[in-house]
Amino acid sequence: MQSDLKRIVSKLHSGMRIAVPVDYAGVSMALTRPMIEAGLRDLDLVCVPTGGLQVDMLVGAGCVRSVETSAVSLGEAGGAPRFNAAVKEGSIKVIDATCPAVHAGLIAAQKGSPFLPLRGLIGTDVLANRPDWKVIDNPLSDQKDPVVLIPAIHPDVAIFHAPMADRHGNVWIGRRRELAPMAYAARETYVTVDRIVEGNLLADEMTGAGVLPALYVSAVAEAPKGAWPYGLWGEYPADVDELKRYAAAARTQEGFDAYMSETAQQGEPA
Amino acid sequence: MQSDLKRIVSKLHSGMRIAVPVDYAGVSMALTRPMIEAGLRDLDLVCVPTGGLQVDMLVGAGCVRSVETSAVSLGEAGGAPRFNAAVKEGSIKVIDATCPAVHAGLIAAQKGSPFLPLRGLIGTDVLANRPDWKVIDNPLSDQKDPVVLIPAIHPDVAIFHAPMADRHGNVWIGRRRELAPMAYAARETYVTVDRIVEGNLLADEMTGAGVLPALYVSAVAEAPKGAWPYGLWGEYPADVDELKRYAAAARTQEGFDAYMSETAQQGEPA
Amino acid sequence: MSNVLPREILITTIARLLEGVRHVAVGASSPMPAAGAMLRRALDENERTVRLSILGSVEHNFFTNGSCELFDSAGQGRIDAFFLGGGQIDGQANVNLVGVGDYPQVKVRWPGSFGSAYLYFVVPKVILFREEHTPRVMVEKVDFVSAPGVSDPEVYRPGGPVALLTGKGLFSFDKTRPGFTLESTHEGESLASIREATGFAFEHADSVPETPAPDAATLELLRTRVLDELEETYPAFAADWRRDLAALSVPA
Amino acid sequence: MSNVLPREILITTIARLLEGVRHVAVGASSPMPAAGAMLRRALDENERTVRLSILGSVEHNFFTNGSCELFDSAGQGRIDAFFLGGGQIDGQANVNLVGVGDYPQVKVRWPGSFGSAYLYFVVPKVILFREEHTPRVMVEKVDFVSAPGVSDPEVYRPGGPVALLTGKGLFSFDKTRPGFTLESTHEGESLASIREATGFAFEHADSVPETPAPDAATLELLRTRVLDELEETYPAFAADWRRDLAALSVPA
Repeated sequence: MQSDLKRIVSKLHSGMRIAVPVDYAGVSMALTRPMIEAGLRDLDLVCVPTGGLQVDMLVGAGCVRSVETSAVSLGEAGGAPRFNAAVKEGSIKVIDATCPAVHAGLIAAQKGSPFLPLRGLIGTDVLANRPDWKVIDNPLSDQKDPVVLIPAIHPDVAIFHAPMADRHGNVWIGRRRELAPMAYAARETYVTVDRIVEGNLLADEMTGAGVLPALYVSAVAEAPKGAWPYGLWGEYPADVDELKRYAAAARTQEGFDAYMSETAQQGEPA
Repeated sequence: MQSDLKRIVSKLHSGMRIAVPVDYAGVSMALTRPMIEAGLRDLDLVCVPTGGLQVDMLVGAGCVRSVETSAVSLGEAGGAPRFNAAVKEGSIKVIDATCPAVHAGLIAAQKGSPFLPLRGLIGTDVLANRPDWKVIDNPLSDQKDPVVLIPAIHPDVAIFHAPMADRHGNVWIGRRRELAPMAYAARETYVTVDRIVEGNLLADEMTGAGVLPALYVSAVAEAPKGAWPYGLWGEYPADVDELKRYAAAARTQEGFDAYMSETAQQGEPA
Repeated sequence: MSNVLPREILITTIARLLEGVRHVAVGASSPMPAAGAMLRRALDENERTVRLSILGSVEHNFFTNGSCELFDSAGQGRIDAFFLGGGQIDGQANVNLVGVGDYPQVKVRWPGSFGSAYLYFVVPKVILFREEHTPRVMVEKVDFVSAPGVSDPEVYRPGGPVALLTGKGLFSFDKTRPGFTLESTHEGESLASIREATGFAFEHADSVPETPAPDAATLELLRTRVLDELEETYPAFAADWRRDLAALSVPA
Repeated sequence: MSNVLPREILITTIARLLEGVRHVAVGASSPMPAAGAMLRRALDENERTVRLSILGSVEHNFFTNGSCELFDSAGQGRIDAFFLGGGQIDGQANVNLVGVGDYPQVKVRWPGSFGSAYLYFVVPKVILFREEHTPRVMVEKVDFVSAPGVSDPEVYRPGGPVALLTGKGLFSFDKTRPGFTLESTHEGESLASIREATGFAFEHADSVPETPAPDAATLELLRTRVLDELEETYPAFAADWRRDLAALSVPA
């Protein structure tokens, strides 16, 4: 199991652009520490569409070059301390987005299209700070009708956690459909799951309806409760106390370092 | 049950733009004859992305003004006789598309975007005959890079058949996800189902994963085996003999009229 | 002393602002907007279906297409009302969710713009809701525009702000001017106290009324059905409310 | 007389054309392309995974996002090979799936272009496959271009035609010229017979070889494993094939 996680991490390299999901959609916390231990550097993270603990830890551990995101926070546990500090220091580049723009970029990649148009945005400082986004006049309108084009987002890798997968590599993502465009858009997709099940999840219409097919999945590793301290929809709730404990500790870099080394041997919770 | 179908048909009007699914995705054959009996005229059909028996019957019965589609056929049973005859006579307008363009138009509407760009198409006579599609030079590219813009498709109504719905109006569409963009894009969506189930399909992660939520569903009517003679995924196969019987009869308008009146009293099959 | 809690006046005001809506979406940690929407639903029960989508809630989640579905359905015109907060809100209803100081190396960094840069444009009734009403929140001009209050006429914008509700009062927004008008002050506040707490100029009538409290029937609905419904998703908030209600009933 | 059936030579040829692919998509009623892909998968078993998606099949369907997923995954570069037929195919590899005569009121109407106007551009190896090889199919110029054989250099086109396989022979396609080259003639055919059946000009070597039959090991694989696999999705085609095999084994 740990070796499966290490095998996945061995496929990751410094400088990669990595897409990770929103806190409630299935964050592969199980891969976070192995990524840090592997000494990855200069990662460009794409939060789909917002980030949390995983992003904050990777930033705190010095793995991150840039974060494209619509927000980073620890939710109920407050702001993301290492992320916020790094932004203020200018030690990472933050590329502010808005949620539907992240989705639009991934769906453009899903469709093999160069961009997707998105309403809104005009007049915002979000747009003003995105030289990669472009305002054009809607070519299908007779009237002046400015609209923003969001270029396709092609991550090198997508990483997430899900309840289950089968041995064929089919992953059950249920109604968390945003995980599918992440995988469609990425070159490689690595998934941790609470459990590996027998049989073929595609063989049945009911389970098949919630499956990301193996076609898009590079590797799966079993990691029970691998979203902890985040929760996993339909499986277990977030461990808010642990999130708060992290939030308090990580207010300083020293506190963060201490938290990370104290919890290093801890592994998954009982 | 028949009254539920009639209630749905009473919401449809001549001149409406109606989206219908591909033959294997869940065609509401149960609504076809009530639509014909209601005397609807000048319908603009949008096939998602191709059409078959339902389209051919509506054309044969004189209900249709135009068909936007990537293809119309009866599959194994051959060409679509009334559609083909109407195209040759010029009595309907055929708006030829290509499958991903129909999807692109619906997804643009799903996203509230004015258009979606689509690769391919350049140099085809499909494009040459679509004044509503527009080639632009990709504004995000430094080089000349022509790309086609497909405008959003906003049907007045989407109609399809699914295995089940609950009493809240949630419809289980399983992995036939194209039914969701049809409903997202349409102003109203009417669904027939093989069965109404107790409980709430959204309450469980497993069933919820395959649900089109009631938010997008205007009305549901129970119509057991309502896709017949088409099949329904996971439920029953297509009745190819019946499709062939129709195909043979409908070679002429007289044969079509005879088939329709012979089978009028038949209702659903045993 | 009133026998109505300040939060009950806020919730009732929210419900009033939601009059006529069919589908309200509420952020994950927004108990008062959720309570306002639940009250609206209860009040309208026999007239229309009011849907309430609470992001991140299992019970109140009508979505099955991942986190993009909220934005898609807003783009389709299926969401009538939404709430926005903001670290800073200015007199033109610009909202800042990003930070204080010079972007990108801001002095104070907040989480980020979330979906505001889109939803503010497409949801017909956006209600600005922020309890803290101080000059550092209600500013003359935001440091970063996550979402602008108004747009040029050629910009596609079926949506936008209709009101600003704070812990001190209720403003309406006039996009033609553009600017806020103080509609009412909450119990204990005055035009003067609000002017002092507000960094932007606003209009007002010569005499500004007090924000109305709920009538008895509404208050009853609020303290029974709405409070019970709210408890499922926001147990901590509901417990606080119950505690405050218990304190109210102790004779003064 | 050969002890190899004509369809077995076609299937073997398809498998050869699919060398090196990882994911082949096949239309719903395309038993021979499916068999060719199954043979390729069997031949490559120890070297690589060859995926076969058969549209409309439950057993061979890796898709869960509706009918747009084929096009999406092709656009992502995840589909290496696809087959196209055509009511008309011309010497520039243009394909017509719409009809004969002046569009739109054609004399003969076929179903329509399906996804060809997109897939022909983005799938790296498109194999044109049409058993009927007559002047009415293999035309000088198609009446309607559902999908063009070649595109101007500025057009995004990672994909396109690589070969044309018919009941009479195999052509390769050179997009720089552009045009077809006759690579081999099937048993019983000749350059002359093919020229007579073909409405467009094509290149050829001085001496055109015969399309090779499968070797014994391949033939064995074809008649056991591939035939068994095929039976699930194409029972009628498999039954025909078995009947013809039984007839073959009757001594002449």
